Amino acid sequence: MKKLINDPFDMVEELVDGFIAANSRIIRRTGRRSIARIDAPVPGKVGIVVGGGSGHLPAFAGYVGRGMADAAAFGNIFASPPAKPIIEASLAAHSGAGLLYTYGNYQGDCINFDRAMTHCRTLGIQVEKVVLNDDVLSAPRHEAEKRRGIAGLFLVWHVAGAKAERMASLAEVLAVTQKANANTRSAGIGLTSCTVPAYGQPTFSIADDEIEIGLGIHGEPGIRRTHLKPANALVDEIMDALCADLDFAGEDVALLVNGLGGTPLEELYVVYQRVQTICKAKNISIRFSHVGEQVTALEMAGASISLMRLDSEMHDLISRSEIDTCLYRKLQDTAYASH
Amino acid sequence: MKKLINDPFDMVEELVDGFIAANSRIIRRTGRRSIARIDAPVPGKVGIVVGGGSGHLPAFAGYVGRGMADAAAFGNIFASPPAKPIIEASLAAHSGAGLLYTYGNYQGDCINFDRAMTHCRTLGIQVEKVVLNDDVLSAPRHEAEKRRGIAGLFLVWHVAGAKAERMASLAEVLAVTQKANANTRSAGIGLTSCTVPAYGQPTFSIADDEIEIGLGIHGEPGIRRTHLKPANALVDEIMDALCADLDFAGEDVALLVNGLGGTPLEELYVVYQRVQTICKAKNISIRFSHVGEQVTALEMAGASISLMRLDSEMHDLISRSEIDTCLYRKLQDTAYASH
Amino acid sequence: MPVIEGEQLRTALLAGCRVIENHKDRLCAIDGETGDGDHGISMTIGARAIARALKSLPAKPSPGEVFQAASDAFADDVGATIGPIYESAFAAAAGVAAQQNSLDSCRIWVDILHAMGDAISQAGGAKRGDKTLLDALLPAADYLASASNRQDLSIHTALLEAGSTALAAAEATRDMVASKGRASRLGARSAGHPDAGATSFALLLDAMARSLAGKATG
Amino acid sequence: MPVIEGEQLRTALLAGCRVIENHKDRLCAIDGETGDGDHGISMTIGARAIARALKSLPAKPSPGEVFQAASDAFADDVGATIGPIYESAFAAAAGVAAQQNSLDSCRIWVDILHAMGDAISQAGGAKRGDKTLLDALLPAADYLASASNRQDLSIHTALLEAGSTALAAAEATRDMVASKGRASRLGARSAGHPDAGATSFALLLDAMARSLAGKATG
Ligand SMILES: Nc1ncnc2c1ncn2[C@@H]1O[C@H](COP(=O)(O)OP(=O)(O)O)[C@@H](O)[C@H]1O
Ligand SMILES: Nc1ncnc2c1ncn2[C@@H]1O[C@H](COP(=O)(O)OP(=O)(O)O)[C@@H](O)[C@H]1O
Ligand SMILES: [Mg+2]
Ligand SMILES: [Mg+2]
Ligand SMILES: [Mg+2]
Ligand SMILES: [Mg+2]
Repeated sequence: MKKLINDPFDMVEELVDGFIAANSRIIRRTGRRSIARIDAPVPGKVGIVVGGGSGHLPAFAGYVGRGMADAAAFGNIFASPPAKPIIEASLAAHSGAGLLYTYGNYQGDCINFDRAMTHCRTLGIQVEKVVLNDDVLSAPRHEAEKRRGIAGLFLVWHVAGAKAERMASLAEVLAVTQKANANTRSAGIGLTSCTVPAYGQPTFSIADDEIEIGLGIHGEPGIRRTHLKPANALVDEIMDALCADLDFAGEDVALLVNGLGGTPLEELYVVYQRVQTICKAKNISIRFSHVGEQVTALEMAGASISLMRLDSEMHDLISRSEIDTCLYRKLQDTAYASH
Repeated sequence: MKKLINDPFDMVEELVDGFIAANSRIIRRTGRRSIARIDAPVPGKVGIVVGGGSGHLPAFAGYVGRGMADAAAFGNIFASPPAKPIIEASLAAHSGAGLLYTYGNYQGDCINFDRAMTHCRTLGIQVEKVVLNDDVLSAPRHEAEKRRGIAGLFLVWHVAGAKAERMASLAEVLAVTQKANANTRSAGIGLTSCTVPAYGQPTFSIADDEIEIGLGIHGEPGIRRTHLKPANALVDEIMDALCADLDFAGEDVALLVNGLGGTPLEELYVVYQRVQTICKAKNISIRFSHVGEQVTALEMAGASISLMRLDSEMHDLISRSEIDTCLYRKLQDTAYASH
Repeated sequence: MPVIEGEQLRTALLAGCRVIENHKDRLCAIDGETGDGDHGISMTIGARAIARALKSLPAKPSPGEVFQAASDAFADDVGATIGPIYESAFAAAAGVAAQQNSLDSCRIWVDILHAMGDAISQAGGAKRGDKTLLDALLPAADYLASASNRQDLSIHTALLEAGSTALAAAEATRDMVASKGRASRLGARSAGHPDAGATSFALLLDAMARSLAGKATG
Repeated sequence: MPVIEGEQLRTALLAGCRVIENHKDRLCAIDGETGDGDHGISMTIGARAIARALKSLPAKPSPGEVFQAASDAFADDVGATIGPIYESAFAAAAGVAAQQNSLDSCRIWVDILHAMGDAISQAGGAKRGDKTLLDALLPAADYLASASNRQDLSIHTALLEAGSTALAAAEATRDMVASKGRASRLGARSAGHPDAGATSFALLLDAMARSLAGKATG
């Protein structure tokens, strides 16, 4: 294992320290493993609280800031945070307008967020949740509630964040976030494994000419192994899987080509080139797109594609939002024109 | 070699297509391998033209947009672009206020940008250049003109871009860019090599417990090999090298912790945590900092640290600038407070 | 043999924590086959947190205090699935032990393990056969229940047997198909490897029993 | 043996381009020892561009047209250092060949190689001994200059010998310390490996000579 770290068991502590120091324009520390927007709670605004294991940056803490999340909890590498930092984040984000928890569908996250929610409700704080389950390859359609959340959160949180930023009520933010999640589909492929620092060995081993289809974001194996193919063939497979699950043909969509960490941006643009060709052929209008590393699995090589079907409300929210978070910034679609 | 590509010899073509399609809000194509801001030439503004080999994204094309560069040329992987796309970029960026070429000090880039400059001058276009040479480990101080440019460009271009955006004259933009370059120092370490796709093998081989100190951004070997050490010890060495070359103690600085591609952000924050501790001890005030992948070498694992000493002009330029480029966005320092 | 009071329980749990940490890599490797390869790490973080908490307890703690300290340690430092699972399980153990000065009968250990099992099921929704740590814990409880009528067995010997039973049961999870947690996503692909959480629970119980019986742990 | 007119030159250059592409990986490996490992790629991109350009030239091109097409191909597609170097070198060769219908004497090839060498020095500032392709090209020119007075040698044989000379000279760059380009940053660490550009130039010249002499290339 070759990593720029000190004692692996100190890594999360040190990275949280570094993260907070580097992003002090936007966030403040609210506990040993939790942060909030520097101006949280924002009066009258629904507080969006996120979190999950470490090792996925920019997700999840990187999205704390104006236009996305109000507070976040850090877990250990690939491990949900305990309830405690989630509660700290919640109290910091709580303005009185209620809280929305939104996180990926992993057992650990579900248990810990639920414990935090129970605790906050006993304090009289209104809390709702949207558990994200965009990964179409992780369970069949009739068991969609078992699907895990992968990079689709990046798209869903655009919508949730923008709605909350417009001072919508908790019920409204909840509804649009549920709608966004219900319209989002993702699938990924992994080329290499990754190494959890405190273990020091790759999580799984994989031959030089093999790839994993349908893997998650924790270095866990995918649903099947196949031979490495040209990028275009792999993209075709992924797009087929997405479109088979939800018919995107003829629709407006927001799109993410996400890198898992070890795959260079150059390759992600090769992927995007194919994705947009397919979208044109299927008459899918890309109204928003992003290509980059957003939801990673340490240094794992691979990529995922996420599509979110947009109705006019979601389109308006995503195109007119302005985002200024620790690790992601977006200007309004009109920023160039108006300049 | 495991990469998300098709024929390796088509890779640059395809990634340029993908890049242009994905960033059409901000840029337009000006040739097979060149792009410009969608609103270029901006009347009265000095045009900043950048470029270099592919494989370094976000650098260089990713910085085309408001607040940084006006146009860019793409080379093959790790190979300077020929003069032709540089000329295309130049003509697109040329508003009449003159052009500034700024790029890293590599022989290929110097030759090709000089050929483009000669050509543009024969057309009556004013062109100046600032060749960046921030890598302190690539040559001794008395041969600073031989040093190559690495990630320091990210800091220097903040200053250059902001000055040009304020409609300064070519002489003024040139002067402040030279000043920024003269006050910038970088050094890097590599943990792994990287694979140029059309070759298919790692550029160099390195043992599991070895690292390269002082390597560049093309997978070339560094100036010496040493054993892997804890991150803190490596950061101490790098900071010592930077401060021995330019005395940053007691100064205001802008700072970049740059990832080479294969190193997760989590590790970069571990690095930053140490860097900021050292800065505090040395009474160095970090007025601007960024932690992330900016100037990469495909999937190489490793990092570099860049420091730019700030005078009041540079500080004003970097803190008040607003940047909206393809792959990097920055709001004014005051954006949060004013919200 | 000394009776099993808080002090002995503390020593035994510390021994268990050392064994967990010594098996970190093996537990990660097992988890890596079907999960995300971090179980040895989560358990080591938990073990270290327990060790810190137990060392700062006053002298002669009650058994309930020892279990509660372990619960709090898991609650604060671990996260993941296993963090709240053990938080609840140790809290349930603390509840059973609360009124006791010593834990010297099979019966009380059966109650403790059943309370832990119930708490685990409540926390994570798993039942026996789902390929979780319940599949090491419940067989150990079964053994102790059957042993509780036998006069010939000391509690120390019975716990040693319970530890061996848990180890064998953990090994036997190899043939099960996971239906909870990450591994469940692999479906049939999850068979063929023992369950990581069952393995670590068995190591913990076995090490505690060895410590209580004055045997070396490893 | 046919005289060396534009058509033969085109065929020879195409043969050279094939050899370059066949040696892509070796050239990358050599460049990887001291540079960035891409020389085989840049040369392959150049070779393919030349091949495309030469194939679209009209029948019976002049030698000057052949060289100029090669120059333009390198100019547009290659970049890096080697792109403008060969752009200039082939343009200089085109200049010398411009007035010629055939290239049948050692003298004209000496002039071509010298013009190429001068253009390379002008483009990149390198001189003999700097561990560049000049260290393969200039020894070949020397050999042809010495051969130009010998009546016993056909131009075909002389060019074959020049190719062998270039290959040996490229191999001999192994002991040199680079003072231009990326490799120069390694200082003394650059010794011990032949120069990539010298190697590719020698392969090109040798393959052209073989083609002109009607021998197999590989
Ligand atoms: N729902 C559950 N109830 C009880 N135990 C569970 C449950 N889900 C998983 N486990 C146990 O947790 C172990 C995995 O723990 P760990 O790897 O630390 O957590 P994670 O799956 O969050 O990475 C499994 O081997 C299993 O024994
Ligand atoms: N200044 C120079 N003049 C002439 N030839 C040079 C010069 N610098 C480098 N070369 C040649 O170019 C070769 C490297 O080419 P290549 O790897 O394609 O370019 P780059 O160094 O830009 O990656 C070297 O082996 C050397 O022969
Ligand atoms: Mg985990
Ligand atoms: Mg190169
Ligand atoms: Mg696990
Ligand atoms: Mg090279």
